[in-house]
Amino acid sequence: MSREELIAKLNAALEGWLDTNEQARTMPNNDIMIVLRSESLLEAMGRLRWDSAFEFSVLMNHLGVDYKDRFGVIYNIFSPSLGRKLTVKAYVEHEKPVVHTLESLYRGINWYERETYDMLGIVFRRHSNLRRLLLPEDWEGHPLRKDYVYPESYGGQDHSREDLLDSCASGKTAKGDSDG
Amino acid sequence: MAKYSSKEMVLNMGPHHPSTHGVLRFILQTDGEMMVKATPDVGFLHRGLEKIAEKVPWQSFMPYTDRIDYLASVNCNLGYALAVERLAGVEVPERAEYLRVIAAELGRLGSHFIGFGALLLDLGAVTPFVHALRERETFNDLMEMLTGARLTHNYVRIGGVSHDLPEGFLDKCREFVDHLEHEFIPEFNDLISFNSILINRLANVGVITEETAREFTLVGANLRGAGVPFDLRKDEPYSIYDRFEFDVPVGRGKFGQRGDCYDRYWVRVEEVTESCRIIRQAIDGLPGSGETRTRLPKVFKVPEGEAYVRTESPRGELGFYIISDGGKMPYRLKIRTGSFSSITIIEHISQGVMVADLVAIIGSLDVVAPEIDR
Amino acid sequence: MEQYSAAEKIYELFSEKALALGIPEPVLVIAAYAIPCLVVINLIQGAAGMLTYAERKISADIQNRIGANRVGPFGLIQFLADGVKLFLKEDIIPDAADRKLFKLAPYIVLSSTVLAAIVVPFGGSFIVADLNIGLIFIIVVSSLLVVGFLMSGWASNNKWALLGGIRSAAQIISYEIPTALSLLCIVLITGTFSLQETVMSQGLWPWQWFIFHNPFSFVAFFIFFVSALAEMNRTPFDFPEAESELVSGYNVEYSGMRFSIFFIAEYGSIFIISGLAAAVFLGGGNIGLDPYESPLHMQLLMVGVFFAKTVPLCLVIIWVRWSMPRLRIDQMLTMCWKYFIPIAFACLVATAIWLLVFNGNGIFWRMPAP
Amino acid sequence: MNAIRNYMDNILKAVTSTAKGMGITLRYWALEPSITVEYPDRLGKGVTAEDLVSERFRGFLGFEPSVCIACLQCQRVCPTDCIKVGTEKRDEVRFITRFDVNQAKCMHCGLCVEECPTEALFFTKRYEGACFDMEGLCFSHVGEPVPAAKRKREDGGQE
Repeated sequence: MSREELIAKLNAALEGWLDTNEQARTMPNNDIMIVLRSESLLEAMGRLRWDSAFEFSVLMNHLGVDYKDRFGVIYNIFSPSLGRKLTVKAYVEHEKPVVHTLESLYRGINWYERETYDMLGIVFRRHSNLRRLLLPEDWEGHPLRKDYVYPESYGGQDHSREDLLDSCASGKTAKGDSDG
Repeated sequence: MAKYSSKEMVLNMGPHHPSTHGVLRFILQTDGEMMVKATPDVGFLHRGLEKIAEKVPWQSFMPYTDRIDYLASVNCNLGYALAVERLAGVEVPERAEYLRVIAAELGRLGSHFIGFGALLLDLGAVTPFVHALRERETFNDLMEMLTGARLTHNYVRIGGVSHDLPEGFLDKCREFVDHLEHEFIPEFNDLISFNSILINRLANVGVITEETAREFTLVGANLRGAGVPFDLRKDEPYSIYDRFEFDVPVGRGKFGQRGDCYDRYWVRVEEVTESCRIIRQAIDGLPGSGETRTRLPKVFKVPEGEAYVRTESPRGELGFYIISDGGKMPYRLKIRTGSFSSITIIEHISQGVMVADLVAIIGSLDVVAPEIDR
Repeated sequence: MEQYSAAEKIYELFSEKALALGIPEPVLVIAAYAIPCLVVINLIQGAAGMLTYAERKISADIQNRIGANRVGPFGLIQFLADGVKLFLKEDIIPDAADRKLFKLAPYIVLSSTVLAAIVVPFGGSFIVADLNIGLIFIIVVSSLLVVGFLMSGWASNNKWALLGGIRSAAQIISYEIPTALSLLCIVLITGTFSLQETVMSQGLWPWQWFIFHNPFSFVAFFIFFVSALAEMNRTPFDFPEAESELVSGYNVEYSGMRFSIFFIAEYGSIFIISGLAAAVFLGGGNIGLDPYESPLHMQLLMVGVFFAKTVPLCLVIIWVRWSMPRLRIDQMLTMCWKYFIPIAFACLVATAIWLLVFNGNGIFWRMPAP
Repeated sequence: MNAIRNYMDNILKAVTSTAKGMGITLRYWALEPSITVEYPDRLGKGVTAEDLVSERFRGFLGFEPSVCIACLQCQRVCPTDCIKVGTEKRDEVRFITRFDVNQAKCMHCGLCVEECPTEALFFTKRYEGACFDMEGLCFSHVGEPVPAAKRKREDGGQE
């Protein structure tokens, strides 16, 4: 199936679920990217997953992006039967970033979604175990957000560190000079 | 009565347990020696590489990719470089492509030595582990000769490689590969691979079927061990892998069910031979001379766009999803690693096994903790 | 043929003088027994020390390494340095531990090894006490090990240690059976439990040893040797202290001196078990002379012969450790109950039949005239 | 019958595979030499720790002030900000007032050395830097301010 055919088929199959502002397009790595509306993510992805014409049964990657005015969730899926990759994107509003979990489609997505929640604070509705993954449970804020401010301390531990080069006497001659 | 009722024991395996490679923690619920549930707890090695990427220039992120998977840093360099090149449309000189392949396949060898070596160490076989480490030492020496560092090689650059070959490298490399294929691997197999104790320990333990492997997005040798002949070097050739002849080893249930620990172990052992073949072909095909690096502008900018580029690292699919806003630094960079998906499956396949089996399962999945946490 | 132990000999030598000096008889008896016991304890410690050195060197050789080479020539007295270091280290007892049991456990483990050494004939007349139930005694005291391991595992109040202790209970008790059964094959031949007599009924040459008495005693030797490995917690059966599974098993909370006692016991028991194997199956220190009637230099030669058989067995035990992975606990028990015990039983029965058919004679070995 | 054959097979396999493995270890025990390098004090006569590493080894950073043109490329490209260069203009001549390297922070990636147009910055083979104080790893390569070298005409490769 050529790329154009696939795009046409995708457009037909996902009618009404696609984000009308964005066109399906080709990425620099020859993938096809489609943009879905975040409310219909589960239905549309379910179609891609189970429809015998597509069978995008392998989840390669999932990530979230902070676009400052909105969030994006991106899924890279792969269809072994077609041998094609597809990048699916959905935008979520910045104020209340909620999107439905895809756990029912891809069992392995559990941890990816937890990581996205941990790093960006995007909430996955109906997720079975939406806790922080990499950061401690009591960590404040979501580090990959663009407006994230580094905490000065955590758990009573000071994180600020002075630059060693400024603090030690810079006039001191180096012990390693003999090598140079 | 309640006082004497039996209940499950909660065991804390890790973060510094000898067989949770790196710093990894499992919360085990056991009934004596039998496992009821093993919940992985990760994040002890989280260094925020994805956040760092948003703060450093494109080229300066390269040393950080060494730290994604410290056992095969060239492969991580390569993945990142390919992603940025794809996005920025940078051409790579022919000679550099071959050098990249040689270094990356050497990296795969070095990583697999630790991979199955550590598995054997976890099973109590110290000697094979040390023998594997001895070979890794040669790999370290070769890489030091080529790149100047023994662990964090930082060899690949955007648009090429950092150094051309040093004198005598190819001969040593060929010698190493011949030694591996004809001396080390047969001897190693006699020493340990066909040992009936090892077979008993690994066969029929931690079976992952094809479907489960796909569902949990398993990649690399773990996926191939489950019987799926999927190798990105073959199925989606990047760099110049389409020019080489090699086979993709697949788990066939050599001594038990297909997809058990032994299959994953055996796939890795066979991959060593395949990598040797690739290296030999790359040495033969290496162009005599030529540029090894495309010169980039002083202020390197990547045009706006996004791309997901995946490569086959020793631990499976290593993908970089890069979003560029046309600036000097990545806007968002997501690293998708093989260990991250391997660890999710442990909870699923460790039900009803013994504590000793969990050790074998972790080892056979070849999990590297820094790759999970990034 | 009168047989007597070292203690009795010492008593005989000094009794007249000592009684003349006015030392009361009970004191003399105790002293006479204490001297060989002290010698044996020191012998075990020395053997354990040398075995740790051998272990490090052999493992290094097998793995292309050098091994200990810093203290003394070729690192020979490295074990002394290790010992001193361990004795000087802080002795940590966890807060939640059961202090009494925690302190007691290492000594029980060590005592099991030392007690076993009492009946091992070191060649010539050098045996602490030639009990007429020697083999039974050795089997009994070696299961004392379980008590020590369980105690240390329980008292540490650590789940890993507890698992190690429980594993050791399952393992050692199971492997007692094949060990005892394979020893019984020899008891059938000699008709005695006394180890000194077992040694004396063999000879200098290999065909006079009980291992080559009949095909079944040959098999029994290997069963004894492998199950003895399991009893000593050596790889491939080192479950109680499987370092990659149970961290370090029953001794995970121990440090310093108490930790080193566990290790002395472990290596001491390697020596004792090898000595037992040498004495029962390989002719011990027998050079064809009566150990009690020969002059001292011949007796020392017998000791040399004994060590010449024991030390290679120790080295083999070490060699096995560095060649093999560890089994799983259920596989180890399967191996014991499905393979070793039936085969050992078969050997026992077959030996009995052999003796009946061939009138007590072996292939080369001839029943001594009554 | 099958069960008995299995049983015997298992015994046979265990014995043969064990014997094979032990044969290999025996060969190593008896024949193979050790390959350990006795670092740091028994390297052999006249061999120093620096001789053990290859030509390209990325050790501590070395600096040659006489050829430095103070272009600050190294400082710009460093991912960890471990290089600090100070310049000052006195009487139309640029002086390098400081060239500090925080070796504790440096990850020896080699980007600065590659960027350096005049090879003023290079890798030494030194790698033994253990010390009790982090400040012992802060090297100040310029004591008195030295004049920066003249910038050569840029070759066509650069833009």
